[in-house]
Amino acid sequence: MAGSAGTQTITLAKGLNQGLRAAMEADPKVIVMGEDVGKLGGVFRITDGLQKDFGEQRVLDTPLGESGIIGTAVGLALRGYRPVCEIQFDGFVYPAFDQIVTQLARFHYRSQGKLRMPVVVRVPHGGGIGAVEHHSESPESYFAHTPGIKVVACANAVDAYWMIQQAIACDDPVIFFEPKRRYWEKASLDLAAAPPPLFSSRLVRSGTTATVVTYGPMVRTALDAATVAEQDGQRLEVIDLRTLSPLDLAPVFDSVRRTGRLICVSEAPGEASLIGELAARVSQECFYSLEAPVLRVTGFDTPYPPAKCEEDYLPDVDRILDAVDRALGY
Amino acid sequence: MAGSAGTQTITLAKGLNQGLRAAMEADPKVIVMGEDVGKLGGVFRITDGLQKDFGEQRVLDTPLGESGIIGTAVGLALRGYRPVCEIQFDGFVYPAFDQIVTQLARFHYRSQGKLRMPVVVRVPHGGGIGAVEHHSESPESYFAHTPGIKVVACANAVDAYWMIQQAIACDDPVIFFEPKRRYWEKASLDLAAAPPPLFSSRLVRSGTTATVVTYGPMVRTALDAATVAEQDGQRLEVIDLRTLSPLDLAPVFDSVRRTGRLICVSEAPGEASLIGELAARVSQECFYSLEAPVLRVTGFDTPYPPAKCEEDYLPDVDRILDAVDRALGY
Amino acid sequence: MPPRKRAPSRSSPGAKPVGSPIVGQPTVGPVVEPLAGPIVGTAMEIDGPHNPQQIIAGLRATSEGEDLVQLLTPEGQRVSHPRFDLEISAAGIQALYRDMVLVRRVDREANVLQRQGQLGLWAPLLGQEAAQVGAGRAMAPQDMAFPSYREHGVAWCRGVDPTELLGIFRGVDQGSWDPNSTGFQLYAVVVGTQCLHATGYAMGQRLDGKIGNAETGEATICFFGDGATSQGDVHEAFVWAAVYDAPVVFFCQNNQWAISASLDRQTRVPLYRRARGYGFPGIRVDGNDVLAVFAVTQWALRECRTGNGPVLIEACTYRMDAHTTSDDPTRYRLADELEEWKLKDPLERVRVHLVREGLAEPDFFAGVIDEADELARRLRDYCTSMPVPGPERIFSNIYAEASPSLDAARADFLAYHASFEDGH
Amino acid sequence: MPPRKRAPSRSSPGAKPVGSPIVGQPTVGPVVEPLAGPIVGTAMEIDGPHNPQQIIAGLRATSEGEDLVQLLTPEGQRVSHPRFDLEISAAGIQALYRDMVLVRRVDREANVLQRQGQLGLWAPLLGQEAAQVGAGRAMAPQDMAFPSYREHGVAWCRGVDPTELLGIFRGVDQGSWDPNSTGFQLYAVVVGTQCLHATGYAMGQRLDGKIGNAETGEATICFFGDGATSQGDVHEAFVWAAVYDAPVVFFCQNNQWAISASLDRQTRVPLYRRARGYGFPGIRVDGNDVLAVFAVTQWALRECRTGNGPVLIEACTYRMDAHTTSDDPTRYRLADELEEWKLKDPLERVRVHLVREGLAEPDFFAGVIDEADELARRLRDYCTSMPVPGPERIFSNIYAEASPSLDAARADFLAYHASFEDGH
Ligand SMILES: Cc1ncc(C[n+]2csc(CCOP(=O)(O)OP(=O)(O)O)c2C)c(N)n1
Ligand SMILES: Cc1ncc(C[n+]2csc(CCOP(=O)(O)OP(=O)(O)O)c2C)c(N)n1
Ligand SMILES: [Mg+2]
Ligand SMILES: [Mg+2]
Repeated sequence: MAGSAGTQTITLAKGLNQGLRAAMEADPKVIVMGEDVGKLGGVFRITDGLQKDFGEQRVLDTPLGESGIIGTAVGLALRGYRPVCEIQFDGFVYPAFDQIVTQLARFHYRSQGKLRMPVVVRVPHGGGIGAVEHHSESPESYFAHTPGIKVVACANAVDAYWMIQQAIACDDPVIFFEPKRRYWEKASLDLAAAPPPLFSSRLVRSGTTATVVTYGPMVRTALDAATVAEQDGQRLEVIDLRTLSPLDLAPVFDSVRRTGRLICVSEAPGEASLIGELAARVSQECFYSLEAPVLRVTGFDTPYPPAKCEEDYLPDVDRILDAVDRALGY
Repeated sequence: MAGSAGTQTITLAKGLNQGLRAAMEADPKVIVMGEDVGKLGGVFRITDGLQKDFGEQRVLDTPLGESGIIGTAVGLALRGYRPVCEIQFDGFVYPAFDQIVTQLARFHYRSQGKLRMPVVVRVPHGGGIGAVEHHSESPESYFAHTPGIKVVACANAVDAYWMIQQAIACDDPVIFFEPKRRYWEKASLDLAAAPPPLFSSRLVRSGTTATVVTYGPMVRTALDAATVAEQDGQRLEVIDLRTLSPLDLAPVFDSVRRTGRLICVSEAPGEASLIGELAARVSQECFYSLEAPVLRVTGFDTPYPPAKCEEDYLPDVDRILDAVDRALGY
Repeated sequence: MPPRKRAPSRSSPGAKPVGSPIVGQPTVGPVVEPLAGPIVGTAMEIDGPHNPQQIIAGLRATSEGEDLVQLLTPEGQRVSHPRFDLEISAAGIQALYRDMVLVRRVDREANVLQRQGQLGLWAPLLGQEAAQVGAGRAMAPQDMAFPSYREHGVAWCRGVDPTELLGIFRGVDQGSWDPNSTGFQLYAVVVGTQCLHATGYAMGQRLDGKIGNAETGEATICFFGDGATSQGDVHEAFVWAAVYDAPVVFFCQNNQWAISASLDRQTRVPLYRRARGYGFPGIRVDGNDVLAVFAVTQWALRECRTGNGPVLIEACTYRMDAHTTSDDPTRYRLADELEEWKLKDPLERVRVHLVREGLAEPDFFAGVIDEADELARRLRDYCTSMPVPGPERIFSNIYAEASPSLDAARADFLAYHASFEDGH
Repeated sequence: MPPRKRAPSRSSPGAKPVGSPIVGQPTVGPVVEPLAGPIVGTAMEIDGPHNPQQIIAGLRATSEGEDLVQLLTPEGQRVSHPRFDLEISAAGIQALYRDMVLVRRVDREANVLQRQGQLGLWAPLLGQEAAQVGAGRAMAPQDMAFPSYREHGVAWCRGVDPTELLGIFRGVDQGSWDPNSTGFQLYAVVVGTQCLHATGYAMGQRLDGKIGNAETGEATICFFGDGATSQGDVHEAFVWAAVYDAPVVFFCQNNQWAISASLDRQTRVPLYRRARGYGFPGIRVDGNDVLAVFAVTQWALRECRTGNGPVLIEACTYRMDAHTTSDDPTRYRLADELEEWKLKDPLERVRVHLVREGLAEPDFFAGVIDEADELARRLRDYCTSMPVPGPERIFSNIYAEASPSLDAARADFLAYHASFEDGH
């Protein structure tokens, strides 16, 4: 489909791949770097074919070290490049934590705006793929708590295609979460339709009974829950956050003022999380509109369990509907 | 005062020092390690005199690397030791983030309880000391969001003395936050008085107008605010969380059910934070008791600013009282 | 600059006299001269290569060359080595051969189980049997091993039953064996982290006073890959181990690849050279030669037990299968390379040697195959009958001490679970 | 093992002929033979020391010994060096001396300002002037420097006005100079992080095609301390730089201490040896000898610009003052040590050389002192009159793009602030 206009059906993975390609074509300063991103095209094939077409100077297979990847990306950004770094799995972002939190996030502030950090850090996140330890994590709250970086999460192929390009065009560092269990889900991409701004939330299904807010891999689950709920006469409104930092909560407040009930959904452990922030903000802003407390459906406050337990660990349609019922019980 | 009973006035720093000494005397497996903890006694002198008295085998001056400190402490714990690691300043805990979050926090779960990690990570935290970049941070929310570790914060000399010993005696990994701007504040320690359990919150001042919950360096500020408020006829109840993970919220719920108003205070950026968790939990649990939304007084969602701005950045008595007034305005 | 001195040329190849047969752990002992040497380097330490062309040429030679300790050629010829010679009985060689055959069989069976959907993933060790068995058998009972995720062969040598390896890959646990009774820690998935754990553990061995005797002392051995050498944690482990004289053998299996990254993505020069920069010895051994690996590792562990650690060993070997069953190596490496390494197969050279030198009868080989078949059958039976953990596993064993909030969460969830008619 | 070969012995000391006087940047050029050598190492790479006793003995020699490049003895005698000889005019030496005097004066004045409460902190460079001025002056205008937090002398050489250094330590900013126009990046406080930034920047220089000519090409130089070498980031920088042939000079100022940690807390052997393990050259230079530092760094930068990077330089020097003004070195080191190093003072040896060889008149020295006095006065005046940032600074410049939520937070806070009668 590369480059041609019109509407096409693509997977989320392909959306990212095509989005990266478009960004690389548009700006020669965009370079892709990470473990196995070159010849292999990444373990999820998101960078498939890019090294072949753009060369080893623009698609760098790096040594095995996440701090090295982000730290050298910072240096390349200082030199005028726009690095797009791949962290192979969510659970391997932590060795780069220092470079992200104390360096990538700080250069613009430290330099009073003289130095820019247009770096994208791509992180496939979340569970549900039957993987071994450290391959199913949801570390987004760590980054949402960190000033100086921006955090987004795409949930479908169309957003994947546009959001990755918008993130690369952004002059600030962006941590870009990709819902790995949704990589192979398809959507119809219309290249002629202008995308919404990167840092905006979006209502993805209208309803009146209660509002469900989520992001990334759980958007599909929330939409499925809404479909099931409809059979019971409940009309759930679903909002895809898309941007985790800065948060764009106006659509959420609007919705809650109408529905009076909010369920926040995320795979990540709930304690001291982004989802807690949502609950706190809505509880404050919609104090007089809420007919029930904001309820949270999250991963448990435990390490991600062995794969055979993940079905129980991950929020699913039933747990969302259970929360809806509880909210309606108030 | 070492070892003698009776009541004595000591600084928070001395409380920690004496607590460490008592723990080392009680258990030969307790070892202290970190940068400059030996001859120098640490840049804050918390480990002063320990190497002299317990030897280089039990007080280890380490090479300069935080991942190395925590990673080798994990290995020492596997060997039966109880390492107490010092991170020199809050802003330097991030190079150790991977070892803390993916290793220290996981061994017990991974091994189904066969392996224990009785490791304490001491982190002087918070601002207000006029320091350069990376020396004034409040990273506690990152750890409170991490399953598998426990997180506590001491606020005064008496707690410092007891809590460090309790943390060392705990068979789980404990991130131990020390309010560095309060190191030189004094309190009266009665060795005969039994301390409360480590993982418990505590009401430190009773009141009726509103509840103020905080921890670590801000406890003093909250108490000061309560003193000032009293002149205006407002009686603030103040709770010192003490344990940040697990949270002990029963005393908070109790209090809010009585006062109907809650102000949560922390120096850390508010977004996706521990304080957001507090607000979310109380908003849910005390839904029918709250007469005003839970308000948060926190550091801003910005990097910690240059020292000359920190007075404006840090929550102070005025900002707490302003929030109280706003809460009363509902 | 004058060219650096080359080592004395290797003695001419030839079978060594075979000692008395042994049972179980082979009784062997490398002949090692005491090490001593100048401490301060040559005056001009800029003799390393620094022209990229030279370096690339150098790397090509990485797994060959005179600096590789070898005692058994790919053709099955015993050769001697001036420093690491080995006296080993026929039974000793047989035992090592048997280990390798069984370990390979475990590996191949698990690979099949994954293909059949019984495992979610498998990380094959095919081709690395000599490196793992040689190192594993060099360990004494009191030593401790810290593996990565591919050390199924070392696990075997430590007495971890192969069935216990399956839980991780089937997704029912994260390692079920007992690290303390086996002397074999749990697998480490975050690359490089285990090197710091091993170093800390070894520091503890020294603090415990278990150092000072080559036989009865304690040592630690840490396994990691060529890719891992780039991680900061591995460096910090080298720094800490050197500074605290930790009795730890850093055993790097250079299998030439880190997923799709060839060795030149991690280094310009052979990896064993890193050690000298930290002030401890680095040795390079033919990782497909079980005798050489055994001899070198035994020497290194003895050095550590004596108190002369740490030591770095680079075992040059080859990952003959995919990185894991999720990987497709045809995307990044040529079939030729595999063919070349097949000629250096770690099992075949021992088999040829045993046969050619008359050190084992056909019965022996048949017996080993029978054993392997039986082991494979047991593995398969166990795999398909492994109990699936219930949801309570999610909430269990997170902390050593009681955790009321997790207990409450578990109770809530179990009640929720039970509320479904079919039990969910 | 045969002992390693020692370098050809140093030529006999003696003053070099003085070239034509220059203005500004000294015109100099080290005499360097082309480097070439075998790629594969000696056969038995276990000749490193591994007996802790040997190692400790070795460490004692760390800042002396034959492997230290020196061109000017502590007594002010010019000596020649087979590889790094230097032709430099009297004016060239004078210029370097002037730099060092002025830099020291800046340092001492700032230290006093801290004592008087005008600065919150100061990180003194006392004793490290030669290392910093030698390296700073070796840079070409198009090169880029990545400092740690102590490189006030390098800043001086890059044209950063010393007043601009004060903001960080007074707490009004986090570095106010322009890294791009000066070729001198902001200070890095988190130890070791800057080495990866420097490597990435140098990778960019290569990607930009700025490599290939020793004079017109571009290079990067990265400053860090002996303590920093233990950090994982510094290792990863070495790995990346080697793998990508990055034109970066890693310039380690081994000032013997990392706060209270003496060098033996970081390493068993001299730090420059690390480089060989990554396949690039490591050189050790007398860091108190400005001529030697200049010659070696200029060579290294030229190598990088040509495309033969990276290079590691260990400059052996001494932190003569406290770690920072918050530190009390009497708690961890003996006064004797300082006295010993005073004899190797980097300024004094140049002064003696200039006087003894008749290369400078008394007028010159008087002029430099006047300049220093004037500079100190300017520094003090600036410091006490620095504007204090308002609260809006807290919310400014966090992102490059518009940030409505921070704008709102700023407006809220300013309104809150204004609500106080006295403006808070
Ligand atoms: C910190 C971290 N980053 C990335 C990964 C993903 N990963 C798993 S194995 C591997 C390659 C390891 O290569 P090597 O160290 O050579 O070991 P080998 O797999 O060849 O045995 C990578 C990149 C990981 N597990 N941990
Ligand atoms: C990651 C990190 N850990 C700890 C510190 C605290 N700290 C500041 S300087 C220093 C010692 C640095 O020593 P060295 O690298 O030798 O540089 P020097 O100060 O001697 O110039 C330490 C431990 C820090 N700044 N960053
Ligand atoms: Mg490998
Ligand atoms: Mg130093």
